[in-house]
Amino acid sequence: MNLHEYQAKEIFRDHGIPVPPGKVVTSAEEAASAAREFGGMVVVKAQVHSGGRGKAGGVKLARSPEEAAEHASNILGMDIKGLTVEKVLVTPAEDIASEAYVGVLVDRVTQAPMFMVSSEGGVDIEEVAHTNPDAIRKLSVDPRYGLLPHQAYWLANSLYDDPKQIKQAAKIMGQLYRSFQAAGASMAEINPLIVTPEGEVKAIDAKVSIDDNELFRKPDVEAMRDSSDEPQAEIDAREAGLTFIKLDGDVGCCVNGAGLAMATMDLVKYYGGEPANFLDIGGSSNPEKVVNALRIITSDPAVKVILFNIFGGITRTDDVANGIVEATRQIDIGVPIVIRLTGTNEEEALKILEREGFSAYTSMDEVVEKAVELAHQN
Amino acid sequence: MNLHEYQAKEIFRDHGIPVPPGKVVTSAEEAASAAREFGGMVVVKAQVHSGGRGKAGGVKLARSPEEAAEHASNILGMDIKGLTVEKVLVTPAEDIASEAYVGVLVDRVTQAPMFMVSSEGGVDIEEVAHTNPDAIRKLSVDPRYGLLPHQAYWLANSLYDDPKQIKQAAKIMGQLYRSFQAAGASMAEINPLIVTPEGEVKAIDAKVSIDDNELFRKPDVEAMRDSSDEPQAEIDAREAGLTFIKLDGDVGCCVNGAGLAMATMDLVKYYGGEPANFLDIGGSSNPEKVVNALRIITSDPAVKVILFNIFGGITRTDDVANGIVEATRQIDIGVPIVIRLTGTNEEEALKILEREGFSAYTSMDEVVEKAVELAHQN
Amino acid sequence: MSIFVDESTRLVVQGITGRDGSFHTTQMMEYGTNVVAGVTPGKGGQTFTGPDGSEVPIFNAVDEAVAATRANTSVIYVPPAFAAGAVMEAADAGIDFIVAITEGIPVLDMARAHAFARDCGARVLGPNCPGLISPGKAKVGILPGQIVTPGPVGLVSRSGTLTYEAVYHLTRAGLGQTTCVGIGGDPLIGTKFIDCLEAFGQDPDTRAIVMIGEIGGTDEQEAAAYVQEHVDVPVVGFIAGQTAPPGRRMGHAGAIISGSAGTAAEKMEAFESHGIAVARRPVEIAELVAAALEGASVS
Amino acid sequence: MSIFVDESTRLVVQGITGRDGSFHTTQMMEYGTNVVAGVTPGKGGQTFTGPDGSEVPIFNAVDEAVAATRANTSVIYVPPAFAAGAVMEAADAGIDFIVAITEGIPVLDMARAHAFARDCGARVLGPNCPGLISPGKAKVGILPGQIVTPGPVGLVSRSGTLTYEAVYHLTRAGLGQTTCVGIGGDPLIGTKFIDCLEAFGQDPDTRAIVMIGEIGGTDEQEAAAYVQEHVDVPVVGFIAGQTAPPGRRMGHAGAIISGSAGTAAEKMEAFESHGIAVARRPVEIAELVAAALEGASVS
Repeated sequence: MNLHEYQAKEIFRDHGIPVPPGKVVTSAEEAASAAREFGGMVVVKAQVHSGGRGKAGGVKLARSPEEAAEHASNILGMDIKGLTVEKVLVTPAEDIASEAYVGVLVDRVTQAPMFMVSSEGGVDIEEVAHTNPDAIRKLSVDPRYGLLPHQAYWLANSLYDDPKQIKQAAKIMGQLYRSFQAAGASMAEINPLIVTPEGEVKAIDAKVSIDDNELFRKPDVEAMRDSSDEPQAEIDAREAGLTFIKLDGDVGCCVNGAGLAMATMDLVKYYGGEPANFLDIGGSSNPEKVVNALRIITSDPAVKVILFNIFGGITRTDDVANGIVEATRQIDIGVPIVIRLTGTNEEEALKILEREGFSAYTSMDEVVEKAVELAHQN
Repeated sequence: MNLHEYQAKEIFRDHGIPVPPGKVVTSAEEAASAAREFGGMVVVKAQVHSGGRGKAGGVKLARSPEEAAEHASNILGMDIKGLTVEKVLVTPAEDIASEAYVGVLVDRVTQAPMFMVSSEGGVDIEEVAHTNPDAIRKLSVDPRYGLLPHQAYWLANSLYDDPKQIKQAAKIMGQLYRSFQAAGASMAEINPLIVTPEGEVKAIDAKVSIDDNELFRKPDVEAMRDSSDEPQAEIDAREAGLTFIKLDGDVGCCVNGAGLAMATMDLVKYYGGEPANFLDIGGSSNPEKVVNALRIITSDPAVKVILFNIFGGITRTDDVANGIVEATRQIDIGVPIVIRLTGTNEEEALKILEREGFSAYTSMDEVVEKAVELAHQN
Repeated sequence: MSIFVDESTRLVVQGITGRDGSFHTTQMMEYGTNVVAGVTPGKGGQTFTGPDGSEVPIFNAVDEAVAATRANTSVIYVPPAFAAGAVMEAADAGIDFIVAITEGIPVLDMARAHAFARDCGARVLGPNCPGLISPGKAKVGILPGQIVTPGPVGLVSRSGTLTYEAVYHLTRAGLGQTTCVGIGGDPLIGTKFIDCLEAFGQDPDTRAIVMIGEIGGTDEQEAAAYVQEHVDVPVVGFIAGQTAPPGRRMGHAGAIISGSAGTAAEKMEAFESHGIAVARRPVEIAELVAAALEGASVS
Repeated sequence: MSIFVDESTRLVVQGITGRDGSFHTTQMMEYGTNVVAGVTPGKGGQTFTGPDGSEVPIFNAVDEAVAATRANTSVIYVPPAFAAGAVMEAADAGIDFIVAITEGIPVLDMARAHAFARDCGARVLGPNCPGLISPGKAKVGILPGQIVTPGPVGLVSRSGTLTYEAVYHLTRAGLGQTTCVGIGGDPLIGTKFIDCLEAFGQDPDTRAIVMIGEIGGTDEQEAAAYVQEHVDVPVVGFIAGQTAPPGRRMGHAGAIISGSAGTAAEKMEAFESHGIAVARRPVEIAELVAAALEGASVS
């Protein structure tokens, strides 16, 4: 789960990281009044779950409350990478002497949190990693000990020359690590970490991604969820315990298992079709899940055909068959359904489906070809 | 630093340990009103930094508010092992089905926190350790990982048979460990941990000792310091950065270094005297410390002679000599001072002292014999 | 032969009385796995009745189970909140090989648990994995036993059902397996492609290897380099997620394209450039293995 | 010979620019210790001027100092809040032997730091210790150089100034020392009596050992048992704190009688019952050593 900048800043602030004040507003008037309150120049920043807000025109400097209102009214409702801006953050503009990058994420190779810092901040760190990898200092944190003081110093020492700034930055490293841990994050970054002309080190942007697996025990973080820019179908899926991602095609996919679901999407593409979604109904074979899955897929008007691909291991295919039958009784599907079922209780499943007039396949290639064909026809 | 029961319970409560409510009061009237508030039977418990409160008559059951008042008025002002009771805790009486002991302390051998639990609770755990060591289950906590869930379960499993009680106790182990860490404790114990007839596991007594070295960074714990039962001289010493412990003899001792200070006390005893105190002026040779030390020693009317034993390594003996001279100018000492100085800048120190009419020794045995002799004379 | 599990496996099931644990214990016992103990705190002293009526003793803790039954392998079906603790408990009790089936374990919990297991010298498979099966010998986890058959192919995969799909085609094509290992879909897994490749390399019966990857991370790329350096038998690869959009987690916590890293195209390229035959469709996996084994036996 | 430090010691001083650090660096250099580097964060690039006018380079971090000067030993004079971190920094930088002088380090910090040092394979002396001195070779810490002289006695002590007292008498009695080690007055110390006894046992020049203990803990009792089992040279013991009341911390964080454990009487009894001659007064230590060495050379 991605947090908004203002939410990430709240977490950072709670752990002592120096973050300028800010106000989240949803209207031009509020933006003006926030700007008036702060006095001086402010920045109006779109709060959407997307990078590249600046390039998209979602971050603007305002010299006056009136200008802040004008920017806010332009940015609110703006579309950034398919997401509608619902909120803006108004924050005092900071004078910047230098910009650095500080991030921590869970690293697969070392199986531990890893810090990445670079004195080239305010830019895309991935680009720095490609073009100038030596400009990034990396440090793997031993989860048995956490970030040790000398390690924080070592990181900070690569960013600054001034001992005072190094000391401030080392402190921020520790605070960032504690933020990361406390929030159950998979990634936390400050980009840029600035030095003001007065020599103060501050975080003026913040990005935090939460490990979804932490949310069950972090209700305060879960409460930060903002679904306003999330497709309704994905919200419904999450609440139903399904993993669903909306895509741009017309072949609705319903598969058990993430790997098989991706392979099914790939096969749709292979046969000339376009998948409408990723949907994993998971390992358990609860008929209710199938009903929910179908409800979510059919809510997408672009879907022209629904493709089931179920390989029964733990999942009992007869349960899935019953779920399909049940769903078609409850919901008006409106588009053809093609079904591939194989594995545990396959024979019984096929009987159930035949009884209800569905034609079922046992080959994945066949069923995908058929689905693509039907999508092209409709 | 030892905490009172009610303070230890506060810390436990903050970490989720089930602790019955309680009210700390300083008068019989308040005790009655607290008892009235709780209703039913209450226990009135002396809050002093001492074990064996029960045996000393400092813990009493009261059936009514009137009885609570009566007990409080008896206990308040009571002397328990030389300490005057200034406060009592009034807490609802609990029905007890069984009593266990749970403690965690810093273990020297494993260099790690160690849990000790026993199903024989409510009694002196040291006695259990002697008479029935098998009744104690011990577990060393790896400081890299903290108390792991299966370890907490293993400990709890030795206390109870009922799975529900084991689960509750395992949870309490984790909470106790977090209390221990958060408070910077060197020891935290629940004795007894009870099971009520309804099967609830609860902590009805609490004892926490804080590692003094933690206090500089734990202002909330430092704020729990209650010096009311502490000798004024020890309070003054602590504030002056000295380590002072009042004893019952008449030879005031002023030594640099804890080991040498103890050896000096032992030598006083060896030569037939009784030390009036332990006092370590520490490693740095700040004359101000010597002045403070003398001020503290002379505040004890029992002191008949003051014995300096200084072995200069880092400590410059000339600084100490200057301190003694300075102190005798500021304070009316009133008793003889005998001084042994040797080591760094010894010659200069002896000159300074001679100039001021002090006679100084270089042998520890000689000076101690002289001091004991003078104490016997006065 | 086989890797990691075989007839000498003495299995303890952590969470044996739970819904998943009891179901799969029955399945594993039906397959012939030597399930020697179960663990559920608070249920010590009870027994689990296997499909043939045999009674498996249940213990409160893994150390008790190990002491009583000399269990050497554990499989974990406990809920996510307790699963990392269960891994550490097993490692602390001296279990050598720990298979963590549970999905949804917080990744920072697993970072600690992996470190702990390393300190104890235990191997962890998973978490969020389907386990493994050495056909005809032992099945640990949730892979369906009916689709595998003994033979010369070692299979290692990040996926569950996609593995079934691949195995299904292999078996239908008469290509049995030494061991099929599902390494799991989480970002921090205890046993990686390279560990399995190394183990297969020491198994003379494994004459071809199938490696099924997916988007996210760089394990496949590292494994590809390893194959070229150290693997003597033919390797066939497949990558799921060519159509996955960047930045979205495709079900598995580990299946996410971060920025430009971890795409299917990148991985398929790494496979090909290191001499691994890449299947475009699942069904092709078996075809490429058959061809490779024929080629190998001809040469 | 000597133990732990000698002419091959290449010392880095952590906290070299502090009041204590700079004072004692001068003292150590005057004694002839090979001080190769200092560390103070933020002062890297500066130098420390030794008593003979030589310049010791200062670095921001220990790893930099090690890389530039091949330091193998470190001594720590940084304040308590940062001292455990300094121990870990030294261990992480590959320092073999770390002498922590600082008093007042929180004990739970040290529990972690000791574990870290163990993981790195480093030996820690202290904390809250006066360090050690191998007369004529090297002095690391704060023990005064002028009272020691080379000779056959190994000395190990939990105390600082009491050690000076003992050494003073030894030296006056013509009994020089191989190494005098102050192991420190904290509850969690990195090097214990037994470690020093073991090291002295491997030093052929050490022909008698003095062991100075105090109240608190059971290290002296364990050391006594070790002496009987493993130490071939005569051992003389002294325990401070016979008059200390129970439950009160006698200055040192470790010097506290808990309940009935850790009393001086108990420790003196353990010494005597394991063949260690016990001095009743500090001055007797030298007398007993002289007698033991005479006895040993006669027998």
